[in-house]
Order: sequence, then C-alpha cells, then structure tokens
Amino acid sequence: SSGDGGDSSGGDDSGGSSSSLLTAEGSSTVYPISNKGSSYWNANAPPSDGEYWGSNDESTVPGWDELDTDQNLADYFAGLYGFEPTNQRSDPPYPTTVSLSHSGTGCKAVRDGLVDIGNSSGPITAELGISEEEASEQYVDHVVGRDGQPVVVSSDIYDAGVTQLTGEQIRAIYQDEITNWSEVGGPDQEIFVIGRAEGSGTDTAFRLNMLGDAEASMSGVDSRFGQNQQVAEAVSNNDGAIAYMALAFTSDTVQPIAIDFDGTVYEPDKDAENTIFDSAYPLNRDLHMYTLITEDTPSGTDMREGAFLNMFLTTFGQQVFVEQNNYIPLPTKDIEAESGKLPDQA
Amino acid sequence: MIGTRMLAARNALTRRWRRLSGFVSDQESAAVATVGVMTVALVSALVGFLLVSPLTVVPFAVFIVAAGYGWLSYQGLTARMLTLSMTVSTILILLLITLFIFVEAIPVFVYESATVFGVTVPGLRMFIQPNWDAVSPPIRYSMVPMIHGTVMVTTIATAVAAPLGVSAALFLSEIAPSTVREIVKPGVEILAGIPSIVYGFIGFTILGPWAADQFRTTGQGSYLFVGIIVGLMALPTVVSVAEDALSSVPESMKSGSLAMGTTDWQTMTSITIPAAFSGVSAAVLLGVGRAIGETMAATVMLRGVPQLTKPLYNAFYGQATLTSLIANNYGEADGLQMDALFAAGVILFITVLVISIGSQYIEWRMRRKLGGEN
Amino acid sequence: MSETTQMSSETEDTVETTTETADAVETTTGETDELVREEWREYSFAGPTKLGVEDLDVYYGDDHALDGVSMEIPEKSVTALIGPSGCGKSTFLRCLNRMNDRVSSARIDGSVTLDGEEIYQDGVNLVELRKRVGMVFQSPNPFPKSIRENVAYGPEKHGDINTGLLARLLGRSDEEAREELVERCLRDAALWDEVHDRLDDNALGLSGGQQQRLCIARCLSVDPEVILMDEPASALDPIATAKIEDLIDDLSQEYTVVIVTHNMQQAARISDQTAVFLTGGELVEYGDTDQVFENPRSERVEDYITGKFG
Amino acid sequence: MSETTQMSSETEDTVETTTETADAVETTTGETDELVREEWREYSFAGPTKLGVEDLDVYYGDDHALDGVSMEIPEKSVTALIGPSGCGKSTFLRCLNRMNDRVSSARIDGSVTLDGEEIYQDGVNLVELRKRVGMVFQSPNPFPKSIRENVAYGPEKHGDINTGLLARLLGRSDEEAREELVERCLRDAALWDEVHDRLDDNALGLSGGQQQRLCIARCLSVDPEVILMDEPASALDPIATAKIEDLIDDLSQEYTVVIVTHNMQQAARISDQTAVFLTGGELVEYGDTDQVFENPRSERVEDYITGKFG
Amino acid sequence: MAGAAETRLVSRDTSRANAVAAVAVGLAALLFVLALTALFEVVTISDPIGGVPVVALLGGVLLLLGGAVVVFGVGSYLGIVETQPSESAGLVAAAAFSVVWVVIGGSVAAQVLGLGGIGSAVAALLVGGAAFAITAVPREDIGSTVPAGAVSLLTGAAYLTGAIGPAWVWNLNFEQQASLTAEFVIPVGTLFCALLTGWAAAKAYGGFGARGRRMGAYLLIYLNAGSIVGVLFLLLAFTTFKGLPGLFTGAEVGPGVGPAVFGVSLPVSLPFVMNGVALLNDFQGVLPAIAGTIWLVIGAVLFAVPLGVGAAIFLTEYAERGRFTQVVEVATNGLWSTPSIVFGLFGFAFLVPRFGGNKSLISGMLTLGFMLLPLVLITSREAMLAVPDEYRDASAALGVSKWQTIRSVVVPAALPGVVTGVILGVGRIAGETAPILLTMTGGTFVPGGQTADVIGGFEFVSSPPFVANPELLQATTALPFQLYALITAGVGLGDTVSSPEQFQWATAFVLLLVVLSFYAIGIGARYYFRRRLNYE
Ligand SMILES: Nc1ncnc2c1ncn2[C@@H]1O[C@H](COP(=O)(O)OP(=O)(O)OP(=O)(O)O)[C@@H](O)[C@H]1O
Ligand SMILES: Nc1ncnc2c1ncn2[C@@H]1O[C@H](COP(=O)(O)OP(=O)(O)OP(=O)(O)O)[C@@H](O)[C@H]1O
Ligand SMILES: [Mg+2]
Ligand SMILES: [Mg+2]
Ligand SMILES: O=P([O-])([O-])[O-]
Repeated sequence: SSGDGGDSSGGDDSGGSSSSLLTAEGSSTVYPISNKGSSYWNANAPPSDGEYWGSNDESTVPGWDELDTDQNLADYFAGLYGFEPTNQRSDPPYPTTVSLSHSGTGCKAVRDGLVDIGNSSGPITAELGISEEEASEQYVDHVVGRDGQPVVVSSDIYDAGVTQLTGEQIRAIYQDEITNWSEVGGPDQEIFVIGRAEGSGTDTAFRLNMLGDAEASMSGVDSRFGQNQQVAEAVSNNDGAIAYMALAFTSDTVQPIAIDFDGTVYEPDKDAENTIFDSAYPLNRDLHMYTLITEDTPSGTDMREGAFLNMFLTTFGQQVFVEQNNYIPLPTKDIEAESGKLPDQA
Repeated sequence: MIGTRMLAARNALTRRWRRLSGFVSDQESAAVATVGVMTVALVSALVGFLLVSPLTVVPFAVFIVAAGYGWLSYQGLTARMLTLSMTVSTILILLLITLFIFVEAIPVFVYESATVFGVTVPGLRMFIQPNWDAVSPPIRYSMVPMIHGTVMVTTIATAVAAPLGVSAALFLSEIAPSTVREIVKPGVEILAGIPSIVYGFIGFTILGPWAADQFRTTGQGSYLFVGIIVGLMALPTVVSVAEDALSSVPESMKSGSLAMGTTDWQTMTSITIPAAFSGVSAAVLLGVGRAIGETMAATVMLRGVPQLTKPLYNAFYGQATLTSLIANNYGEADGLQMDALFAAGVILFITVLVISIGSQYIEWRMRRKLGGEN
Repeated sequence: MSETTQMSSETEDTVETTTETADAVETTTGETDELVREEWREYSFAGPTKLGVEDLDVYYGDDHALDGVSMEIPEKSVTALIGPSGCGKSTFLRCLNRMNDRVSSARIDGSVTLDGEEIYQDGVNLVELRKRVGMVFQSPNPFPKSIRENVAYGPEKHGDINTGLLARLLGRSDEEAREELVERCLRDAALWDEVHDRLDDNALGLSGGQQQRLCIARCLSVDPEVILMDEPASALDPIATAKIEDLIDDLSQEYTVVIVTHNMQQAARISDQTAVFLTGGELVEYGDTDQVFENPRSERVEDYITGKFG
Repeated sequence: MSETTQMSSETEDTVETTTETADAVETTTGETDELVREEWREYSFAGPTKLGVEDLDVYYGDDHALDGVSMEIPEKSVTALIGPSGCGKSTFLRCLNRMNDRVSSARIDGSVTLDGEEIYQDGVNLVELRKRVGMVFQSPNPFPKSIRENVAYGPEKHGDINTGLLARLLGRSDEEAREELVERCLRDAALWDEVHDRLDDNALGLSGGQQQRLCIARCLSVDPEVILMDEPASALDPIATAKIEDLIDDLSQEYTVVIVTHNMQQAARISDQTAVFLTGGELVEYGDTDQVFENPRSERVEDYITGKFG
Repeated sequence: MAGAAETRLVSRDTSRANAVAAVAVGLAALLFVLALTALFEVVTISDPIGGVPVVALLGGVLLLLGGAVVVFGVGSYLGIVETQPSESAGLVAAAAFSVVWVVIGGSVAAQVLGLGGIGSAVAALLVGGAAFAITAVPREDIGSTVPAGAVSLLTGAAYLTGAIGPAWVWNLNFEQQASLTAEFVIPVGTLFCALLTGWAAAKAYGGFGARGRRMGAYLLIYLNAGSIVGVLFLLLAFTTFKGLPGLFTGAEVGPGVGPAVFGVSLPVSLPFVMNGVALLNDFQGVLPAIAGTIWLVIGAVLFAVPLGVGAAIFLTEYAERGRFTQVVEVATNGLWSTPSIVFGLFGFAFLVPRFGGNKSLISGMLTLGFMLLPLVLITSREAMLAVPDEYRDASAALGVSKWQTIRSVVVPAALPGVVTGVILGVGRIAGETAPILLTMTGGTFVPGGQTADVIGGFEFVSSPPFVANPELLQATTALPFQLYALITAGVGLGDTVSSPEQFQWATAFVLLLVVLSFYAIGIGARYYFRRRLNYE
C-alpha cells in the first residue's frame, strides 16, 4: 500500500509496525471525516477523558460497549494491529496528518505513492479515467461512509419558496437552459450557479449522477470553487445562489432543497419517507479512502493504514466521525465487508 | 565585410585566450589545480542534481573541501572563482526556469496546433478559439479567456496605479516637506509589504459580497474590484520607481526654472516630468508587470470559470486570469491540462520579461539623455 | 505661499540675534580688522541703491554660513563677490532672490530690500521677485528642450507669450512675438550668430560656453532688473570666458549685475565694486574694485588677494 | 595580477604613435614656445633622479589627455605640477604609480622609470610599486573605520602587522608594533596631538584637514619612497592648508614629493621645481620654481601665471 | 497677458472673495468625507441626518458649492474679484471636462431621454464639445469654474428633485446582468463633484493664473497622498481590530502559565501563536504555520544571500563592465519581475521531483530562494556600486590586493545596503502564497506536535546522499498558506474554535504582523545606517 510519501528518508515502512507519519490527502468531502478521525487519533485521549474517549458518568461514548478498554484511544486502535502503546496523551503510536484538496488530487497522490491514503468522494475510475479492472488491480477501495449529495440554495431563494426542484430543472440550470429563478417558480432574479472545481469528487459525482456522464458539459456554471467550504461561504454571502456540495457543509444559510426525481421527492430530512439520506437517492455516493497495492504490500493495506481505517469502521467511528458530520453511516453488512479488506488484527 | 567582422571576432577571442592563459600562468600551479578541482566538482554536482542522482552530494562535498582549502591558501583566487561560480549559478537558474516551463508547455502547444494557409502553427488554437474546457469533449485549452481576464485586471489596475502612483511620487520627491515625506515614504513601502493573500482575504470576505450587492450582479467576483485591489498592490512599485526617476532630474534644472519666476507646479509639469518622462513610464510599465503577475488576490476573488465576460467590457464580472488559472487548477490538473497551465506560465513569463526589458531600455535611454548625450 | 509664511517669525527678531553672534565670531579677528570693517561700512556710491542687505545671517542646521552681512548694491553696475571656497558667496547670492528657501535646512535672519521693499516678509510673491531678480548658475543648466523653447520658457510660463497647441487652435498664437523675443535675447547674450540656424536643436547639444550664454539669454527673456551670476565662467575655457566677460560689461548698462567669482583677476577686470568674504561667512571688505585690489584696508584681505591662502 | 598583463601589448609600440600625434597638436602652439620647449627639456638638477618620464601619452578613449610628456624628478625634493583645470595634471600623477590602470578607458603609451627601472613592463608587481609610490588624493578619503584602523590598514593587509582575531587567539598579535606604527605615522603627519586620545573614533568624524593629514599618515604607514599628492589642500581651510604645507616641507627631507596644485602661490611657496601643464596635456615649462614663476620662458606660461586665463 | 494689472511684489491682504473661495474648498473637503462614509455605508443614503434625508443634504451642498464656484468665476470675469487669470484654462482641463460631460451627456440621453445608441452618442459628443469650448475659449476664470460648477449644480439638482433617489437603479442591460444602483452612484457622484468643485475653488483661491493652477494641483496631489496613507491606515487598523480578539483568545499572563522554552516556563501564554490545531487543545493556534514561515525565510536567505552577494561582488569588482554584465543585469531584473506563480511552476516542475517527488519544505525554501536571489543581487550590486571609488583607490594606492580591498573596504561599506535590501526582500517572500502553494504546503490545520523542527531532523544514513533530514523533505504549512486554506476551507478547526471568523482574522493579523515587522526592521535599519554613515 504505502508509497514513500511523507517519509522518503528511507525509513522502513514496509513492516506494519513502522511508526512513521501516516499521510492522507484529497477530497474536501471526506476531509471532515478523516480529519476528525486524525485529530482524535493524534490526541490519543486517555480513557478517563469522557469528552473524547472513554466512558464516565457524564458522557457516554457511542459504541463504548464494543470497545470497553482502559487504553488511550490511538493506543487501543493501533494496539489491535500490533503497535506498542505510548500511554501518552497527544502522543499516538504513530501520528497522522490529512491534507485538504480534492478527490482528483487525492487519487493522483495515492497513485504516485506520495501519500498513504487517498481520500475521494468520487470513484477512482472516474477521477483517474481508468477501468474498473485497473482500479481493482491497483487500489483497495475502503468506503467509510456515505454522502447524500445535496443541492443547496441561498436563504433568500429558500425563503422565497423555492424548496424543491425537479432533477430535470437542476440539470437545465447547470446546462444553461434555465437562467432565472422565475422559470422555476422563484423571484425574478438571475440564478447564481455555483460549481465545484473540475476534478473534485463532488463535481465528478454530480456530473455522473445528475447529468448522466462524468464528462457532461456544465456550461451554466457562473463560479467554481476549490473546496466545499468555499462553496458554502459563497452561497451564504450571495443572493440567488444554487450549488451542489456535501452534507457536512449545509447550514441555516446554506439550505438543502428537496429534489423530485421522476415523481419521487427526496426530502432533506432524515425522517421523511424518501430522504436524501437514503441510498436510494440518486445522488447518494460512497466516500472512499483508497490505498495503493505495491510489491511490499500486496494486500494493499499495511498495518498502519489498517489500524487507522479500522477506527472508522467501528460503531464509535461511524457515529462520531460520520454521523456527527451529518454524513450517512454505513449499514452493518457494509461495515463487515469493509472490515474484510483490512489486514488481520494482531 | 563579414570577413572583417569574423577576423575582429577572432582577434578578440585570441586576445581573451591570451589573457586567460597569461592569467593562469601567473598563478601558482597548486592554486590552478585547486581551482580546477573546484570547477570540475561543481559542474559534476550540478549535473548530478539535474539528473536526480543521489550521488550529487559526493562532488558537492569535494567542492566544499577544495573551496575550503583554496580559501585558506589562495584566498584572492578562490574568492574570485567562488564569486564567478555564483554568478554563473544565477544565470543558470534563469536559464533553467525558462527551459523548464517551456519544455513542460510543449505538449499542449502541439495539441493545440492549428493550420492556417496550409501551415501548421503549434499552439495557435489556444489563441484563436475562446473556449476552455478541460472536462467535456472536445477538450480545449484556450488561453483567450485568461488573457482577456489578465488584460481587464491589468488595465483597471494600471488606471488606478499609474495616475495615483505618479502623483504620489511627485508629492514625495517634489512637494512634501521632509517630515511628511519621512512618514509617507515608509507608508508606501509598507503598503508594498502587505501580502497579497491578505488583500485577497479582505476582498473575498468583504469587498466581493459588497460589490455584488451594489451592482446587482449574479454572485460575487468582478474584474473591477480585483483590478482595483491589484492596482493598490502595484501602486508602491510605481511610486518608488517614479520617485527615483523624478528625483534624478538634476536640481540645477529645477532651480533654473524656479529662478525664472515660475511656480513649482509649472516647474514640475514643464521641466521635471518631461525630463523624467522615460523613468516615469518605466515605473508605470513595471507596475503593469506587477499587476499581470499578481496571483493570490485574483485567485481568491475571481469566479474561477475560464470564459469571456459578456459583453467583453463587462468588468462587473470576473472569471479567471492566467495566474488564477494556475493557482486554481494545479492541484487536480494532470497530463495535458497541467501542460496547459505551464503554457499560461510561459505567456506570463514572456510578457513580464518583455515589459521588464522594455522598462530597462527606457530607463537606460533616460539616463543617457540626462547625461547630455542625445 | 507656503514658503513665505515659513519665514515670517524669524524676520522680526533679526536685530538682537545678529549682534550677539557677530561679537562671538569677531574675537578671532584682529583689532585692525575691526576698524577696517567700520570704515568700509561707509562705502558710498553715486546713484540709487538697488539691493540693500542688513545684518544677514544664514545657518544651515548649526552651521553659521553667513555672519551679519550688510551691504548696499548700486543700480546698473557690476558687483563682484570674491572669497575662498565655502565662505558663503553662493549662499549670499541665493539670499538675494530667495532661492535659499529651497534648502530646507537653511535658516535666514536679517533683511534684504529690493528697491527699498523688504523681500523677507509675509506675502512676498516669490514668482514676481524671481522675475525681477534673475539668476545664472555656476554650471550651465539649460532645460532639455530646444534652444528656442529655452529662451521662450519664462515668458510663456508667465503668460506673456502664448504658443501652446490650444492657443494655436484658437488662433491666438504669438509666434511672431516669440521669434522676436528669442532673437533679441540671443543677440543680447551674444549667441544669436552661433545658433540662429538651429534654434530647434536640443540645447544640451551646445558647448559649455554656448550653454552658459543661453542661460544668460534665458535669464534676460523675462526682463529682470537684477542679474545674479554664480561663477558663470568657472566651467568654461578661456575663449568662452572672454565672451562672457564682454557680455557682462554690456549688461551693466541696463541691469544690476552681481557676480560671484573665484578668479580674482576676473573680478578686477569686470567689476565696479568688489566685496570680499572670508571663511566663516564674514564680509570683510567692500568698496571700489580698484581700491580693494590695490589698497585693501584689511590685512586678511591682503593675504587672501596675494594668495597666502585660499 | 590581471592589471599587469593588460598593459603588456601596448607598452612596446610607444615610440611611433607618440611622435605623430604630438606633431598634430604642436601646430596650435607658437614658434617661440617650440624653442622654449627644447630649452627646459635640458633642465638639470644636482642629485640622483628618482622618477623618469619619457614621451608619456595618455588617451581616454579618443581623448588625448597627455601629450608626449618627458621629465625627470629629483630625489628628496618637492616637485609641483600646475596648470589649468583639465590639462592632465592628475592624469600625469596617476601614471606614476599606475593608478591609471584602474581607469578602463585609459590607454597609456611611453615609459616611466622608478630608480631607473621601467614600471610599464610585463611582470611589474603593482602591489610592490604602489607600496613604494604612495598617493594622497584631492579630497580626503579615509576609510569608514576607526583612526587606528585607517593608519594600520596598509601594514595589516601586507601582513607586516597581525592583529586579527586568529592572531590574537594564537598569541601572535603584534598589538604593540601596531601602536608604535600608528603613533609614528600620526606624528609624522602632524596629527598625533589632535587625535591621540580618540584613536578608536571613526575617521569620518574628523574635520577635512584632519582627514587629509590622516590620509597622509596612512600613506606614510607603508613606508613609501615617493609620495604623490593630488591637490591635497584644495578642500581645506587656510589653517589646515598651512599645516599641510609645513608637513610637505618636512616630508621632503626623507621622501620624494610630487604635488599637484591649482594654487600658484602655494606651488611657489613649497616646491623646489615646478612643471606647468597647459590645456591639451602638454608640459610647457619645467624648471626651478623661482625661475618658472619669475621668469618663465614661454609666453603662454606667463599668461597663465599672470591670470590671463585659467 | 490677461492679468493686465501690475503684479505687486508684496500682497498681504486677504480679500473677502478669497475667504469665500477658501470656504468653498473646505465645503468640498467636507463633502468628500461625507461621500466616503456613504460609500462605505457608514451612513445610509436613505436615512435622514437631523431630519433631512442624506440624499437631499448632499444635493443641497452640491448646489451650494456649484453655485459658489460659478459665481466666483463670473465675478472674476466681471472684474469684481481681483485675480490674475490666464487666457484660457488650457488643453488638459478642456479635455478632462469634455470627457466628464461626454459621460454625463451620454448617460442623461440614454437614461432620461431614452435616446438610442446613436442618439445618445450624438448627444454625448455635442455636450462634450460644448464643455470643451466653454473650458478652452473663454478666460481661465470662466473656463475652469463654469463647467465644474455646472456638473455640481446638475448633480445636486438631480439629488434634490429625486431624479436620482435612494431607489434609483440603472440596469446596464449587459448579457451578464449588472446595474448601477443609487447606493453606488450617489456617493460616487458626490465624491466626483466634490473633487471637481474643490479643484475649481482652489484655483479661485489662488487667484487663477500660475498660482491658481498650483493651488488646484496641490489640492489634488495632497488629497491623493492623504488617501494612500488613509487606505494603508484603514487596512492595518481594520485587520488589527478584527484580528486582536482572535489573537488574544485564551491569553494569560502570570508566572509559569506559558509553554516551557529550554526548561523555563514563559510568563505569558498566547495560545494562538503557541499552539497548533489539536483536539485536546483548549484553544487552537497557528504555531506550525509560524514555524513554517520562519524556516522558509531562513532557508531562502541561506540560499539566496551568499549566492546573490557573491555574484554581485563578481559583477561589480571583477567582471569588466560590458556586454556580459549588461546581460546579467537585464536577466536579474527580468527575474525580479517574474510573477511568483511562475516560480511556483518552476519549483513544481524542477525541484519537487528532485526532493522525493512530493511537496517539501526544502522545495519551498529553494523556490522562495530563487525569488529572493535577484533582489539580493540587485541591491547588493547597487550598494557596491555606491561605495565610492575613492575607497578602492585609496586601498589600491596603499598596495593592497584586490580581494583584500573587497573584503576589508568594499563589502563592509556596502553592508548596510545589502542588509536593508535583504530584509525588505524577506518581507516580500515571507508573505508569498503562490509559489509555496505548488511546492511546499501540505496539512491545513497542523497539530503543534508536527511543527517543523529542521535542526532536530538531521540524521546520517548509510546510503547516498548520506545526510538526510525528513523534516526538510516533508510538506508543512506556512502563514500565508494557512490563511489561504482558511479562506478556501474553513473546516477542520474542530469544535474548540468558537468563532472561525475570529480565527481567520487573527491569522491574517499575525501574517501581517510577521511580514510588516520585516519591513519595519528593514526601514529602521536603513534609517539607522543612513544616520550612522552621515557622520554628523
Ligand atoms: N545646502 C547646504 N546644506 C548645508 N550646508 C551648506 C549648504 N550649502 C552650503 N553649505 C555650507 O555653507 C557654507 C557656505 O557655502 P557656499 O556654497 O555659500 O560657499 P561658496 O563661497 O559659494 O563656496 P564655493 O566657492 O566653493 O562655491 C559652506 O560651509 C557650506 O558647506
Ligand atoms: N576617467 C576618465 N575618463 C575619461 N576622460 C578623463 C578621465 N579622467 C580625466 N579625463 C579627461 O582627461 C583630461 C585631463 O584630466 P585630468 O583630471 O588629468 O586634469 P587635471 O589637470 O587634473 O584637472 P583638474 O585641475 O580639474 O583636476 C580632461 O579633459 C578630462 O576630461
Ligand atoms: Mg559657491
Ligand atoms: Mg585633477
Ligand atoms: O470531495 P471533493 O472535494 O473532491 O469534492
């Protein structure tokens, strides 16, 4: 799996117990998950820390019953893969770092061996333009959660009553066929069409799932931004805006709308009958963390990566890192399938 | 004619060679040997570095040792050799920069060739068709939108920086009492120090939304405000170079005019500015160069969609400049698209280089003219 | 005018300060000199006074460059200022048309009158003053323009002649008046014959002597009453110098000329009266040129003239 | 040294070129002068010749700055060079220690000998030459260092004195030798009394006259045989000038002094023999100072000395 | 000559008319400030001040001003006021006024009269031509007051009558829609009129003629200089004001509260600059970015200064001035104006593959070093050329060799210039984002534990290149990049940052502080050296 990125000093990273820095890079969609995981990992909170790890009277860690350990957080997860505990707060058995860019960059970085883990919110096949076979021969695809990619509008539009659009309308907006909100029942105002950077997973997934082709044209876009956060900022700062993004970035000023696909209305509400939080939602997508298959690690995932990835596949991880970020946790059977891709625990 | 010129060239060469050999023969042979070792080691280290060899460090270490020995034994000669190699390195870096960005840009020039009158011109299509699309076929890497954006931003920036800058330079060199100058001059310099990302930050979070609101545009990001901000950034360059030019007009000329009973304003407009005209225009040119190369403010504030504004003079919209294209897309770009970014770099590089050389030429002419030569 | 107000406060309290400082410096001078000084103070001439200087002190920062100088300069005559380098000749000259106002470190105390009117007071129109008191500098400083433009520069700026593009568009151009003026001034400066066929050439292409005469012509063009010259021939060769000297002689028919020179023979040749400054900015002797050179009252002046120093 | 080789090729073909050019210029000079010239060429003095100059021509680009100058300078005496501005006095002086090699546009033809040895030939050690032929410049140019460092600069760089950090660490420091040297040179330059209590002050803080004497002290520190002085007193006041003149007088006991001055009285006062250069770089008269001033052979020199031009 | 009256040498009395002109200038200045506050929405144009709507107030003052200026001009023309006007206001003024009136004429024709494209163009040209004639043909007192006053009168009338009211909008009918709104046009129009009438009034105050022109020009030039300083001050003050709360979040003063440095606890704790971003921190900070910036600067300086100074020595002292030095000069000047992003591209293509293929601190250092190099070379060369030849001559005349002269005289004398140049250059590169974006930056919100520690990172290895420093070969962050990351991706700060906005502004403020302190040191050094070298 791991290339020589981050530790090209020639440090020994073929063995699972190397303690060199674990690097991840890529998707701004996956970033909230992996970065939160990474910060928990690096904090290596002791079991007495009821806020971030461990159980005590005041707070209960989700899924604590499964874990129930008296070790520090990273010590525990790394220990499962044979790493020595440090028993030090803020000093994990090996540190991790997550860089933020977008999926295309993450996939390229893992391909070129620059990082251990490539985060991507679109399939690597679309990001790198490779076939399924090539992908499965070279990379291991670890799915850690799901995003019900929302379409959002600025609050002035939402308040003016545009709370639902059809899939066709959205496509028309993005392909420059509809340019004024009045055409879809809103106020007489130009539509500020916001897109994500080309090469981002969000963009690829949107073209794929909404426009039907990863290379579909998007001539209607007025403005493109590098990261989801910037999109959110732009939507809240400007009137008449529409954008696609990831669930983690919605807020009061960045309102997701309901979308009508062929008569089925997917609501931005977890409790609705048809919800964008459901895998049936056409824009629903997997959030990936790719690792590279190399000669040293034919399985594709070494012990460091395994220990880190395993953390996300626990109930604890799904709840804290995925669900608390407003993403969709994996169903149990998917978790089992994903766990199967990891190396055996010590 | 050509014959005599060649003869002259040969004479010059032989003279050089004789001088060099004379120089070498004047030195102790051990000194010459040391310098020889240094030269060979340095050249090998350079070659090693260029070839990405891990052994680069060996010749480099030899160079260091030889230089150390030479320093202790033949300081004058070694110093001369060292400073020469530093000069050569500096030139080499310039050559490398030119070489690398050009080489990297070649594939996209080939890809975007177009045929006119039966002649295939590499890269022509980048300049004659206006669509950039790096995702949907047909993939097109047109530079037209970015050139348009750069021209828009630079024009607006120049309109801001040139008059204000020249007037401020005039103020500093001719008008301000010395106490005021002591305050304003560092102030202008500090203005030059404010990092462009800080401007970009303020522009993106405050100015952008404000302008979108004022002009009722569809969303934020306009050439107008990027231009104004970039103009503000180019201002200090214009001020300091123009001030140099203005104050290099000899005091005797200014006194000559004042002694005739003209006002100082008349002296400025009739004597000082005309005499310093070349220098002042060089200042403006350098400011233009700065504006063209400005990156981060544009990257953060613009819309990042490479297309022409409609109509072309609509400065209330801001799409992309050559610089912002690179900064926005280097991350996910790959293959040809990456090469296209290098092509943008090449355009920037050549433009700015031409401007720089032009302004140097103008300044050189001015110095000659004030020196009394015509 | 900002320059004017700058001076105001210092003008009034001149009398007190000067006497003190003068005393302090005087101690280095011998007794005889003291007497001599009283004597030349009574130098009198026929005809009216053009410029009157009373107790003029100039400081550059802490540097006392002129020390209580008083003298009266008669109309339509040539007055030479001589003295060793750095004794304040140029400083004195530049006080007469307030060009020293441009030196920010300079502080000026005392009084200078032009035709009896104080030039160091509030509300003096510097433009008008410098029109009436013209100046020619040590090294020729023509403007980087054509010869014609150089000569016509002053009148054009003063609006006496209008030949700009707009004036031409409106048919108000005074081309002829300008041509006349240029010819007259160049003739007066003894330059016409040499340059009349290349009036459009750049003035920087002239030789040093020609440039200096051009500067004189330029100075004449605004029709001044007084012409100040600061070593106008020091950068010139003997032939050019001779021409300038002749010219000065002619000019004194109509103008009051004050000239600084480091060449004593020159001073003796061309001036009617001579003032000798010595180091420290004192005016040590002032009188008829013949008398000063042949029979100086002060010993120090005699030393200076006979070349014991300087 | 690169400078040495630079000279080599030009040195040989001196003789031919010079005669031609000299003829061309000669036409402007009167007949009598021609004769005079022959006469002073025979100026002879008792005692040995220190510097001999033969047919020296110097060109700056196309500018002929020195025109076939030949003269011999006697040991342990003061030789004054006078002449109008730009006549080539400085150029001549700078040829005597090959400082003119530093002007890239200068081309030098002819021969200069020091104690009979040609200094314009291949392999001349310029460092050694300039140690033997020291120089003091027109405007005082002390280094921006302390007074002590200024005086000790030459010997330290030549390794005669070692007081660097390394030397001090190794216990080889010649502190005492340095102190002695500094004192001796400053005394010789008549500066010791004024500065001995502030040797560590920056030399730029001294007055002009003191700076000039410091430069003389610095020049003495490397123990030269000849001292060239280019208008050493022109920037100084009378008192400082008098001190320098006394000093020159003293120095001539031990050193051969060649001095350029624009002050004829000064030349008359201090020098044993005087050479008069006139515009065009000719040496027009050379002889005993008294004779040159009182009874010049050339009319042009007489004109010059009596101030008809220059 | 127009000012037929004989000019007196001394004129002390200020006339009442002069006072009027002075008051008009003052009024214009007031209006200028008022318009600025309206432009930046400090006062809202629709709100009333003391019962009068702001628009009406502006309109009234504009009318007053325009009237005053016109009356003064006419008064001068009629000889009621004593002035010395020139024959004409001149070509420049005429051209400027005709441009102004072309715009006004065209806009009014298009907007109010609803003429089409050609119609408005004709109207614009007619009005512009008339303005040109009125400026150029009559005497200066009329030519420079009437067109200016008329603009002001017209604008004032439009505001007062409500022709341009707070709700006024002019849709420009561009394909990408844009409109001019009252919020923008009213303050800007006022600003513009204030400038025009202020200029005219200043001219009137100077009595027209040469002195009047000087007055008018000086007014504008002073205003410009003042505005530049004002903008600077505003930028700094604004960033400081916004940045301080974030900077001082969680700050504590007291013995031992701070982190330990060499075993001693500091008496201050400023978490924002002493922490990284980590889950267990009480307060988040940007320490790794500060450290990254410092290392970048150190690396760039270590690379560029020896190289640049050495090359400068060779070029000034050894190389003969000629073609070669000229080419190098042109090349270095060209290199200095090369856009920073091009350096980034070069670093990306050339350096990154040579240091392990991924972004690394050392690639960033060298890229910035390349940027710094030409500046060091240029300033060192200038400083060395400025060393008087007398020093070199004096040393040579003592028989001292060339290198000794360079070492003991030239370099020490040039040092102030070199040092100042380097510091100012460092200030510039320390704030650069574009080049490091492509060559060095990795983690966005880096924990304090991952602060780059270059010195501790050195180690020897058995295979070539024998020396290794993983810290140098790792991506890290730096202040300008951190700010960029905050703009593009404010996520990831964790839950412990109560206000991401404060965090952003504090980062901007710290960046500004770091960069400007380099500048302050540079400017201070220059000041110090200049005073020290000018031996009083
Ligand atoms: N701008 C200035 N700033 C400071 N000091 C000055 C300035 N101008 C002149 N001085 C000083 O004032 C004194 C008198 O100078 P001034 O130029 O008047 O002398 P001068 O008699 O004209 O000498 P020279 O014959 O060399 O021209 C000198 O000591 C000089 O250093
Ligand atoms: N470096 C140089 N380059 C070109 N021309 C020079 C140079 N130095 C001197 N000259 C010219 O050579 C001629 C003689 O100059 P030099 O300095 O020797 O005269 P000088 O007699 O010392 O005059 P002064 O009394 O003014 O010092 C002059 O015409 C001068 O212009
Ligand atoms: Mg003078
Ligand atoms: Mg000389
Ligand atoms: O997840 P992305 O940042 O690549 O959209």
